[in-house]
Amino acid sequence: MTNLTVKLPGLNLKNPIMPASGCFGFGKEYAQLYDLSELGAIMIKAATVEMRLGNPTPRVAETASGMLNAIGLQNPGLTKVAGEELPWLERFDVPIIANVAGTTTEDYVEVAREISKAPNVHALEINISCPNVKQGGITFGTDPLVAKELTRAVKNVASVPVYIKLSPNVTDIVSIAKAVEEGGADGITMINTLLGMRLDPKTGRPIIANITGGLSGPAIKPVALRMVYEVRKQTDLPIIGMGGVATVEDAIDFMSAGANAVAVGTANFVNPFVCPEIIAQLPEKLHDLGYESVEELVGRSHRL
Amino acid sequence: MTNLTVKLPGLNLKNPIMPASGCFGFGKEYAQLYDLSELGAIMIKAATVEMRLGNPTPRVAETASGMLNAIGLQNPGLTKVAGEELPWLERFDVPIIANVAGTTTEDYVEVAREISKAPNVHALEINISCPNVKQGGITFGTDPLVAKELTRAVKNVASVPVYIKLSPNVTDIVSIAKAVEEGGADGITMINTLLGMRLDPKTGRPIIANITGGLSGPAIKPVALRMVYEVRKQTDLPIIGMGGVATVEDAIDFMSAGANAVAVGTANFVNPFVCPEIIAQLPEKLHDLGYESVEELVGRSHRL
Amino acid sequence: MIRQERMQVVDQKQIARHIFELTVQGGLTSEMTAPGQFVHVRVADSYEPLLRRPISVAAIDPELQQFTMIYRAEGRGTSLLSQKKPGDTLDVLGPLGNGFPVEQAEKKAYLIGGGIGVPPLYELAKQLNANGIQTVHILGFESKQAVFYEEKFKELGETHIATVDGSHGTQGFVTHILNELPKDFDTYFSCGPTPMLEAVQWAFPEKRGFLSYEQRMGCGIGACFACVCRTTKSETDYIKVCSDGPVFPAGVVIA
Amino acid sequence: MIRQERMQVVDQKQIARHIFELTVQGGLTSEMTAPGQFVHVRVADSYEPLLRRPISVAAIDPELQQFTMIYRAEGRGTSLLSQKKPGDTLDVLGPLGNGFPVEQAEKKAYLIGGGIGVPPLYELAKQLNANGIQTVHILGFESKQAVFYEEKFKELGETHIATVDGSHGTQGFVTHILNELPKDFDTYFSCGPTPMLEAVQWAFPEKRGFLSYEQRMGCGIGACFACVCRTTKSETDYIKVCSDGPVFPAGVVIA
Ligand SMILES: Cc1cc2nc3c(=O)[nH]c(=O)nc-3n(C[C@H](O)[C@H](O)[C@H](O)COP(=O)(O)OP(=O)(O)OC[C@H]3O[C@@H](n4cnc5c(N)ncnc54)[C@H](O)[C@@H]3O)c2cc1C
Ligand SMILES: Cc1cc2nc3c(=O)[nH]c(=O)nc-3n(C[C@H](O)[C@H](O)[C@H](O)COP(=O)(O)OP(=O)(O)OC[C@H]3O[C@@H](n4cnc5c(N)ncnc54)[C@H](O)[C@@H]3O)c2cc1C
Ligand SMILES: Cc1cc2nc3c(=O)[nH]c(=O)nc-3n(C[C@H](O)[C@H](O)[C@H](O)COP(=O)(O)O)c2cc1C
Ligand SMILES: Cc1cc2nc3c(=O)[nH]c(=O)nc-3n(C[C@H](O)[C@H](O)[C@H](O)COP(=O)(O)O)c2cc1C
Ligand code: FES
Ligand code: FES
Repeated sequence: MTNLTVKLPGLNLKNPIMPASGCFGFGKEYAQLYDLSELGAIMIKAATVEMRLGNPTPRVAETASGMLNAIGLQNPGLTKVAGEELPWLERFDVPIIANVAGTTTEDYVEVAREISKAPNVHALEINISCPNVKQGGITFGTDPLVAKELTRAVKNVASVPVYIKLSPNVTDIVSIAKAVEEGGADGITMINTLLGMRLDPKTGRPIIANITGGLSGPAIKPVALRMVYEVRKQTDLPIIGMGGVATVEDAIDFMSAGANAVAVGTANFVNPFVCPEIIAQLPEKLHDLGYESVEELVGRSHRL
Repeated sequence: MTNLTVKLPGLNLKNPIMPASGCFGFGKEYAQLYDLSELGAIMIKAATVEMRLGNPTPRVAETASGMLNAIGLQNPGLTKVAGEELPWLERFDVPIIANVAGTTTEDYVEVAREISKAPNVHALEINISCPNVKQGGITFGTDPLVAKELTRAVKNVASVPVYIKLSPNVTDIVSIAKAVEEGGADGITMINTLLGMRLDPKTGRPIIANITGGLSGPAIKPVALRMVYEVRKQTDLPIIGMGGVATVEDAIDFMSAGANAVAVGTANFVNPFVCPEIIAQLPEKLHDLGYESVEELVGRSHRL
Repeated sequence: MIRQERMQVVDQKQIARHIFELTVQGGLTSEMTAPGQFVHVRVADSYEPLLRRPISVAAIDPELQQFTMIYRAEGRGTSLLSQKKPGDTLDVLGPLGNGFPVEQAEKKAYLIGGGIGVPPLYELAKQLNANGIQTVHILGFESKQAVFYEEKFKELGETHIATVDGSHGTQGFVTHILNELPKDFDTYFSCGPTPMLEAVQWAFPEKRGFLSYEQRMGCGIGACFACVCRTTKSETDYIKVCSDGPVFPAGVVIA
Repeated sequence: MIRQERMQVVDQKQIARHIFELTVQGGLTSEMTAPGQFVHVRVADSYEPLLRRPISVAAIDPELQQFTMIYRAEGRGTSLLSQKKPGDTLDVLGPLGNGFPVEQAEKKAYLIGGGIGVPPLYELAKQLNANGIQTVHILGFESKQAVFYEEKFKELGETHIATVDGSHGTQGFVTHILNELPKDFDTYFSCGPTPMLEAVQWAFPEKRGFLSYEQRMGCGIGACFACVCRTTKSETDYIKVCSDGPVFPAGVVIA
């Protein structure tokens, strides 16, 4: 029997596949389609202290093998997420990774402290890489020192392990990874979206109301994979890899490059059953490649 | 009559479309297919002081709507480029933009000084952004100070205008653009490739022998467009835009975002006639959009 | 229940300029509960184009387990869709959203559509008529060549056509026709471009109305927050067109 | 001259496990000058897959202006190619590269092929036979199910088959057969996996030989430097498989 389980700080995963934050809401919609207990974990939509309405529409645009989004962290706010969304998710046997966002360090600290108290939140994902908000977000993710300080501040208050979500829009992602490691991070999730833009062909106007948006989907997979590979070479922190995963082969690629688990974002929109499908295909795929467990596979590209 | 001409430092272009460096060799191959005099300009393959053999193969790999390459600046060396390739190109009525690469500042200076003497070289494109060589290349393109110094050094010796080719693998491309402007650059070309990776699904081994390669093609267009838009906002330097251009609509997009001219790279491999086709379609397209000249169109996204 | 199904293409034909009528067959049809629902269609087994396209259900045949879409093939995705032939399959996710509340009409209803907002009104008209409601159809198009389903609507009730260029029917917008018509209906239903919906709302502030909205979509099922609109109600600060809509009572959505 | 043409698909059929035979028609055919040339095929009008696929010309019919490709459908691009049907069109760039020098053979030639290296040898065998050259074919495959064109080669001359698993012909590699055969030929031509080409070169150092190489390609016409190999000749430091080859005299390429 192929062993799909993965043990990471705070997370005893049945399998290494989980939906990525912002691409799965708080689970309710996909729960109409399949049993969420099948998932390794769920990364829920970013929560901020106060409710946010996010950016004006249009918020999405299609690009070649990818899409842009500028949702702008729309969410019902900490109180409602902790008081309604998380309790609703308790009916499923699945660990929740709560995505935390904010404008100031204090915001992050407050959300991290409160949300990590929820019984089904097993880890936090600190979103220092959202390209779609004017303040906070990505600014924390591009300077190693700032990233380290934020990590430390969040670690001080969080009652569950803390994963930092890295931005790909940097010259040297390894330096950010090392910085958050020094700041005490328990793990890394990567990558968030690449900053991009699309124009209306007739008017020349940006399609996304926010002008720029975050690029996700298969188009960015080569960049994401390279970054996971580079970061794995330089740190032993657990990595949850993502960026363009749409098939079981993609998931295998990320684990080969060094990711301990894999998140699926945009592909949920194309195929809402993509996560359970990948999970179902993993055992045979691993077997064909000659592995008996996910953990054996992880990092194989580095052992050649 | 729609006016396609574009006047840039050193370059009186018949039209704004040119093949991008490294995707057109030194023109000989495409000259079998059409008259190179139709082109706005030609950006030839990078030249270095000495002949270079480049990286081992495989050097290319396909990705979703894109490709990776790690050619490694293979070229016959300055003497041969200046002595054979450039004279051969003189038979065409087309300005040449010579792509200059190196490992040290001295290398760049030597190639720039010598190659700019060729009568058909009307401008230099200084490649401080090649991700596929261990030394030089991208290292010059990621630090604003280093980029500025290199620009100054090259400007001192070049007898034609100098365009600096920017790397997208940076946190803040505007700061690099501003730095090379301070260094005296006459223009900017952007973007070079994004660093990426693909694995062999069976072995987990990177397909590209060099492990990582540069991502190009339609997949990167949203990132390229965003960067051109951002740089245009912050500098008045002429910009030759590129990254995923494959259709006349793509070329229009780059000019809308602020590029004064447009280079076509990877698309030449898919459709070897792409450059003359775009040139032929431009007049009608401009007319349909209500413009009588390319120069009217440039930067329209900023004027909305 | 929402299903994802590889449905069989039964028929595809062009019925007006750039306008195609596509009928598919499969079990997903039996999940459809109301006119005005839509499906999310994957036009190619490629990552390019990547996203599904939202298309309204224009007619349902429960017995044959078939339904029909009518769409404008203009962009990359819909152009590819227009190349599907009988025998091909189509990856359909649906039915999605909440449709028009047929039961809200009492005696007489106005169905006001513009362009590619017309298709869902056809199934609506059929169901209203089946319920004994008298329907009047006011349909706007760009020009004569863009007009479709005129005869089909006429079979169901009084039908007025407006074209922007005056090449067919009344010249102008549907509002020009509405101004001339009696206000003797109890309910109106409308689907079309947002400015048209706004104008219709303004025209009949005192009537019960239901409007179907459009927004660019990601997931189509309510998970990604791509398709939101602000609302006039303080208790719901925004709605999602895909899962809360696309049909809303008049006066709720700030578009 | 190299042309880019939307050619008509005349026929496509599966002829062995994963192996397809595809015949297309169009004026480009008349540009073909030698067996061993290849074409660069765009498998879809999409950016995904993006790049063209290099496929050898397996047979040319100058009168009908048709040529045939034989290829293994395994990856994404070739799988899509295998779905093309008569009536579809195919975007072909070619002919590319320099083929086998038919005129170099004097009396008797050995044609040594492995797997998807076998196809170009078929047109070569036809042309050699037309020139009165006796051809012996030594062809290697994975297994019985992967064997194709055995009869067709037999019609042209002595034909030996090797399969790795021994399910058909001799068990093992083509070199096992070569060891048993007389060395009474003047010229050999070979196409197949690089290790096979190496082994063949080693086996006949004293013979005139021509080998067709494979490399991953970008442009296919010599402009991008993707497909280079080092050489044993000091005056040419590297060659491009696409435009200098794919066929080279034995002893030149360091693969
Ligand atoms: C609930 C709903 C029902 C619809 N019903 C119909 C219908 O019955 N018939 C019909 O012809 N059209 C309908 N539309 C509009 C239709 O979805 C778009 O015309 C279509 O998505 C455009 O795709 P494309 O490939 O032609 O354009 P592209 O330019 O290739 O599209 C690029 C991206 O933008 C999105 N997009 C572009 N225009 C629109 C638009 N107007 N609305 C939403 N997304 C858009 C596409 O879905 C895609 O993600 C409906 C839209 C919605 C939201
Ligand atoms: C000169 C030449 C002639 C050839 N002739 C034939 C032939 O007649 N019949 C045949 O079946 N095959 C032939 N091949 C090999 C054929 O090109 C590959 O099998 C094919 O490109 C694989 O594409 P895919 O879509 O199946 O794989 P994918 O994995 O989707 O390919 C991804 C990318 O890698 C490239 N690639 C993958 N494998 C190879 C390979 N072995 N060689 C070159 N590029 C590769 C593809 O072209 C594509 O760019 C030839 C190759 C060359 C260089
Ligand atoms: C519509 C959308 C909304 C997203 N929202 C969030 C978010 O709230 N928090 C976050 O950390 N990442 C967010 N992301 C980024 C994804 O979690 C993921 O990092 C990225 O999309 C790359 O993965 P993919 O290519 O599989 O989509 C969002 C992505 C999309 C497409
Ligand atoms: C095969 C290949 C070789 C390249 N070689 C060079 C080079 O020598 N010098 C350079 O400045 N850029 C080089 N580039 C980058 C292109 O000029 C261009 O900046 C990039 O590919 C983005 O444009 P595209 O998406 O249109 O290809 C190369 C790109 C490719 C694909
Ligand atoms: S499209 Fe995703 S929430 Fe409506
Ligand atoms: S494939 Fe471009 S040089 Fe050979």
